[in-house]
Amino acid sequence: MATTAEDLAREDKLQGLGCSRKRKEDPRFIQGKGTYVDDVKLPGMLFADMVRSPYAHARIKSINKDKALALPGVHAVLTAADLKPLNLHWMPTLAGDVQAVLADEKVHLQYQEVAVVIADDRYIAADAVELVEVEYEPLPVLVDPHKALDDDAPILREDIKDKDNAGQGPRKHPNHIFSWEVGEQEATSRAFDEAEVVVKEEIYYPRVHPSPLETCGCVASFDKVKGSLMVYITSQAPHIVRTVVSMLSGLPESKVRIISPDIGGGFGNKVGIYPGYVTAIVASIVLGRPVKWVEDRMEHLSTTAWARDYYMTGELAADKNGRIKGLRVNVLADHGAFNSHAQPTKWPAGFFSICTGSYDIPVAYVKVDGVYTNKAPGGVAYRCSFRVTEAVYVIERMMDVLAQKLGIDRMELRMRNFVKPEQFPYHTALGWELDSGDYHTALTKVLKAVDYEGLIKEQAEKRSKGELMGIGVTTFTEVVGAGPSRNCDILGVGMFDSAEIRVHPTGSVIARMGTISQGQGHQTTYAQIIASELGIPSDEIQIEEGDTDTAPYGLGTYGSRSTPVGGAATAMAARKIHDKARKIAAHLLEASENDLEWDIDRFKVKGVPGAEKTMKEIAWAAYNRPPEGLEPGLEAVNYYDPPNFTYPFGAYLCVVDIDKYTGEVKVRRFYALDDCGTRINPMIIEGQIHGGLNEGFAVAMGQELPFDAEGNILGNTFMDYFIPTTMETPHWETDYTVTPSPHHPLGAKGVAESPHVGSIPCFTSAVVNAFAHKGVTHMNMPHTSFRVWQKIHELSLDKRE
Amino acid sequence: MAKHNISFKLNGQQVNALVESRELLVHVIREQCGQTGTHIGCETSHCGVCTVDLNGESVKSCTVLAVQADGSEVMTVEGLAQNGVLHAVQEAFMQEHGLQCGFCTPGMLIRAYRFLQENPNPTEEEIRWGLSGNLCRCTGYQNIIKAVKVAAEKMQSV
Amino acid sequence: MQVNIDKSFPIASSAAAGWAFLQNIPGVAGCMPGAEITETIDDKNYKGKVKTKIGPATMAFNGDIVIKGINADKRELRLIGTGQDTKGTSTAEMDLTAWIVDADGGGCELKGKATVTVNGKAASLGGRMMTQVADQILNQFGQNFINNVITLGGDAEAAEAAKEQLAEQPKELNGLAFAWSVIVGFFKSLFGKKPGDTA
Amino acid sequence: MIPGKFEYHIPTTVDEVVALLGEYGDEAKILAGGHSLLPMMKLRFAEPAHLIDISRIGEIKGIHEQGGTVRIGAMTTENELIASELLQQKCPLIPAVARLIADPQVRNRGTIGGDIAHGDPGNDHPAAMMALDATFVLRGPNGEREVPANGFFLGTYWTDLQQGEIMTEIRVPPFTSGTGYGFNKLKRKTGDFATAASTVVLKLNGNTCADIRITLTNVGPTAFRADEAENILRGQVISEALIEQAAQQVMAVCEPAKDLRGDEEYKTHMAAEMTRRSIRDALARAKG
Repeated sequence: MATTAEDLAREDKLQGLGCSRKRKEDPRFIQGKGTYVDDVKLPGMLFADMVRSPYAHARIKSINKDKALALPGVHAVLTAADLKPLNLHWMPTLAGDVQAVLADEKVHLQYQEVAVVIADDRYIAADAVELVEVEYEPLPVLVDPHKALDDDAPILREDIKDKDNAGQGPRKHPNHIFSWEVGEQEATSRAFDEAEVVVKEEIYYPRVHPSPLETCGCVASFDKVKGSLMVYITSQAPHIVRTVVSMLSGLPESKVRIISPDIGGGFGNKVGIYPGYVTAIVASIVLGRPVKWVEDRMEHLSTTAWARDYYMTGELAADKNGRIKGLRVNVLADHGAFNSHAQPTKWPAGFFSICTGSYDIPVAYVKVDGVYTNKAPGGVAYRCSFRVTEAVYVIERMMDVLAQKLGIDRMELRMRNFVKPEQFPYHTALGWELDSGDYHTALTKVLKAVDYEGLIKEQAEKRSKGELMGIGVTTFTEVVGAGPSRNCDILGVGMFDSAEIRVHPTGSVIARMGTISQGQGHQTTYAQIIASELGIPSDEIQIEEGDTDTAPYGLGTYGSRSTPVGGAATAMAARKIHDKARKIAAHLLEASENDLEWDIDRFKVKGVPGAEKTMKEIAWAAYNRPPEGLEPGLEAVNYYDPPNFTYPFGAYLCVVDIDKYTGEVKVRRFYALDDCGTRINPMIIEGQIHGGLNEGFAVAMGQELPFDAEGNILGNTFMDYFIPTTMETPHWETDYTVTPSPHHPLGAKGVAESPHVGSIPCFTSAVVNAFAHKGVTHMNMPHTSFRVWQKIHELSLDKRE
Repeated sequence: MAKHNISFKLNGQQVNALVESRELLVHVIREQCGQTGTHIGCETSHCGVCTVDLNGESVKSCTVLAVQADGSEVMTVEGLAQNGVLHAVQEAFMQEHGLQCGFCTPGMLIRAYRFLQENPNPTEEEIRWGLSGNLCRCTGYQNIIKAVKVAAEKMQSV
Repeated sequence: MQVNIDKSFPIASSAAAGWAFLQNIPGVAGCMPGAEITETIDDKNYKGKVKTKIGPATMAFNGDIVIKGINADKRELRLIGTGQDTKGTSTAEMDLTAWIVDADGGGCELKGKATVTVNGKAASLGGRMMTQVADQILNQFGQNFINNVITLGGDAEAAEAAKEQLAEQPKELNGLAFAWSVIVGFFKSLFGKKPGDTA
Repeated sequence: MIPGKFEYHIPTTVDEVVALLGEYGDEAKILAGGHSLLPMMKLRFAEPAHLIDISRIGEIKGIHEQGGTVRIGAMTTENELIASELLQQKCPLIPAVARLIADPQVRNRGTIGGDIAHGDPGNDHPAAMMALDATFVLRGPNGEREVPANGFFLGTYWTDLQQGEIMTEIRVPPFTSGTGYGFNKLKRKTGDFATAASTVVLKLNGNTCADIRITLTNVGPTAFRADEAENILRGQVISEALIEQAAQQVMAVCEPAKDLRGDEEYKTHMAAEMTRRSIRDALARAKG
């Protein structure tokens, strides 16, 4: 703890933990000097473009490439038949299924990749795509997942129709993917049978798309002489991509270099491996030239990973006082044509079982069934950990429903059921160990800040005048930071993460991590962690990520895992250096290690003024005259396997006014209190929260990927797909409490996804609450003017005198 | 189809390019002129990441033909800093944390630059209206709006 | 993307003349603006093409026409036309049932029921326009049909006028040339009461 | 999204445009602001062999008053409409409409003539033009003709503009005293077409509605005028009850297409609601 002015100045200079340091990334971005995949230009580079299916389900009768190949500037047209000899026409998914790289005899979704054209430039490639002639025989289309398991449902996956297991355990129908159960079914049934009050609600969480502003793409460059492959790629997990590419191609992993350069937003969309990447790599290997593939927005919205699409039936059992006795959730999950769900291997429904939320629920049971439909494969975690958004949505909705049934204030019901501070670590009925939390304090703070009583009064007045005002609330708990390798792996690789730190002789630092920033500002925040640990100013610490040739192996950035896992690895690696530095300092100061104390940026001999060595001096010594028996140099690597997940939480409140004649919902106020444990950079945290809230707003109020009965995706451009502009976006108010994680080296929990996960049910809560006095308990998203008006009209609230 | 020899000023430098009629201005700026700060996001003129300044007006360069820029003056994000000194909007975006992944930033900056010429002393509502052609997925806009306000104040005080 | 359209067109001609023309498949196909039969495989199967122009947009479809049934008693024809656009990005199918009835007060009436299904890019992006455009196309089809029937019989002056109109028909579907024929129906629907509207 | 190939022409006079249109027939398309046409070309729904860029024809730009009418060159951009003092004074409806079209960048390119001539039922100027009783000047091989806005819009993407013709000017009678307008557009977000929009121009004589025009956007195959609704209000002292009657009449004549913005029922109700609001706004403005 700094006490004197001199101490404070030294601490300020570090720009370490807890400081709102300006971002290191910004100078390049504000000058147009970022390097995104489409900015990469290699000598002799060719372009790939896709021939895609107009049908959602059809047999391919023939493909004729002649006209396309005859177009000057076209180098190749590849189909599944061309990939088959290489065994690359199908590829494994993260969920144990396989996915067609190029349609093999059949197309399973509209816009599916049927052939890839390689040409001199993107203009010629686009012309050639139109010249590839494909003859289709349309097949019956399966759009509604509720009909997937019917006896007469069209069978989608002929490739696995005889298999009783699609990679996630036994299945009961050719269109069935898995059944996943967790919790105690019988005990839960008993709790419901004995309960004084039971509530049940059908809740649909629509299919949405993360849609970062940069679409997906890659530049693959195979060097025939060296036999090595380099791929620039829009990936949130470059190291896993390297492993997969090596497994698929047969190239040694050491000959594969994956580079995730600057990434224009990910939000989960850039976790998966897409056919475009694979075909560009194959084309580069075949043609011996660099090949670029960058999809357009329609391709992006239509075929790359979407999220959600969960049909949830939530049930709560409680006593008359509102104490919850049991939770039961049944889910029908639409995974599309291939199960390319992003998940740690053993979790077919991700972390959906976190759905007991912030509440002390004695017993619970969850069942999720996944099915195939003729839609794009998925789904991914859109700015959340695997399926946590759905889980939080169902429990927060059910809390409101229960409160309404019992006539208890929603805030009061939550207070009565919160896990209490003294119960942590708390073991949930579905197997999680919540690390820390103080939910009562968080909610109390929010209610005071917004004058909840005043809002309730105002709402009553408005209702008496026939006006529609809604107050929404959520008190969520997330699970992030996957995860302990005993229960989390991706394709068999444990979900640890890593950091490698080198202190140079002159005391500056280069550090590399296995994660990859997509806007989170890792170059800024990781440096702050190291700065505080080592006493070296952040500005002298260079952070690099994303190049698999230089960075240590890591599982990447998604599921808010960078701070909980990568940040922990960084702190632990820095501590190894710190320990060695202490030895060197002791040697230099001719003192015992035990007599040294650490003071901001230097070791001091206790009680001997002036006997001190700064980290800079120690760094020089490490290379110049290390103590005998100690290796020269000052660097360390840490692979951090977290003992537990982290559990950030928050309390959000939203106030909406609804125009009863148009259905327009105006968000008047949104107050978000987040507790992400120790705060590394408050400025960046606040920025992440603003962004997450805005993405939550987009999901709740407008985003959806609808399909017509023939399986055509509708609205796959930004004309229809809702990305709020400045005009629609509300003003955000933020607040925080700090409840450190007991097991994370810094006490930090991760934050970027909380505002998305937490805000979505809050918007729904507010919209539904506007109609609660009319007996409405739930309304499905998105809460567009149209849909809200339908409710108004149904209730005749738009009647004129 | 005949190709066109076009010539225009890009960030103050005269550039020449041989283009097809159909080539989009954004492709020529990025690929022929090598100035990759201007990005491509939606291709239907909704997202604004391809915004450039064309003869003193903000336009979406994914929906302008390169031949249409013949004889014009084009400014992109690369032209904002003068003699190594950042423009006030660039400074303000950095100061107020008005960017995260950076992909929308060049379009946002070049639009903010022009908007502040059009309206040097805007209110928050006016800033929201003036930037409504530029999407951002990361920031929730709040810090962008703050940054534009800060830049306006700074430019006014000079 | 599917739209269902019901249409009826009064024809100042006998039902027999109407029915005679309805069985002339290449002739009927030719009533579809911009459409033609390119190959007759047998009396039930044809190959054809349609070039549709909707404002600045143009789509060319190649496809098959299959006669699903001809019912002389009901004077009814059912056909299914399927096509894929020449770029391979969209497909269209029309399941059409058309029949001729005697009209009250002389003449006859062509009645039609069509289900138009569009897949691919046109379905993803064209939803906003589908119904209106399909409606416009069928109105032009109806007017051409009427003119063809009238040229077959009826009075000489009317036949001449109808011939002239047919001669003006553009080679592809284009709204402009047949503006007058559709305007009538269009403005009627716009400013009159909607059918079944009792309010 | 890459457009197909075409030949590019950049004439500097309207006569040259007419000559080019004559030469290339329906193989040619006029490129105005390009924000409807170029996306359609990039999606390859439109593939004209010849593109005639009219952005460098000075004679069809600008706004001035002549002979008692406000004349707007067809190539005047939306932002120029918004910025026009003359329009603000003589015909403030036009800038009010322009303000709600697209976004700032698109408004720098998009033109009033392009918006009108495209024939898209979702475009906003057609209804305004009908409400203003504007006249369009079209130039073709046979010279110039003037056509009233009412009657110009025939169907979806279908207007009275004949092949070979170009729209050069829009002529609008200036507002006289006692005239008020209302324009209400419900949209999902910035840059979207209207879910439904209503434009009203009315003239008061004392408290009596001397004349009124009510037009609607995106609730039929084209913009259209709700003349029976007008009849309910014309010659009357407008009351809430009469507004309600007019709104009900508007509902009777809407024929919207269902899409992601809403179904027929919603759009019909919204057309009525926008009309109520526009009548009220117009009335308030007419009263000054």
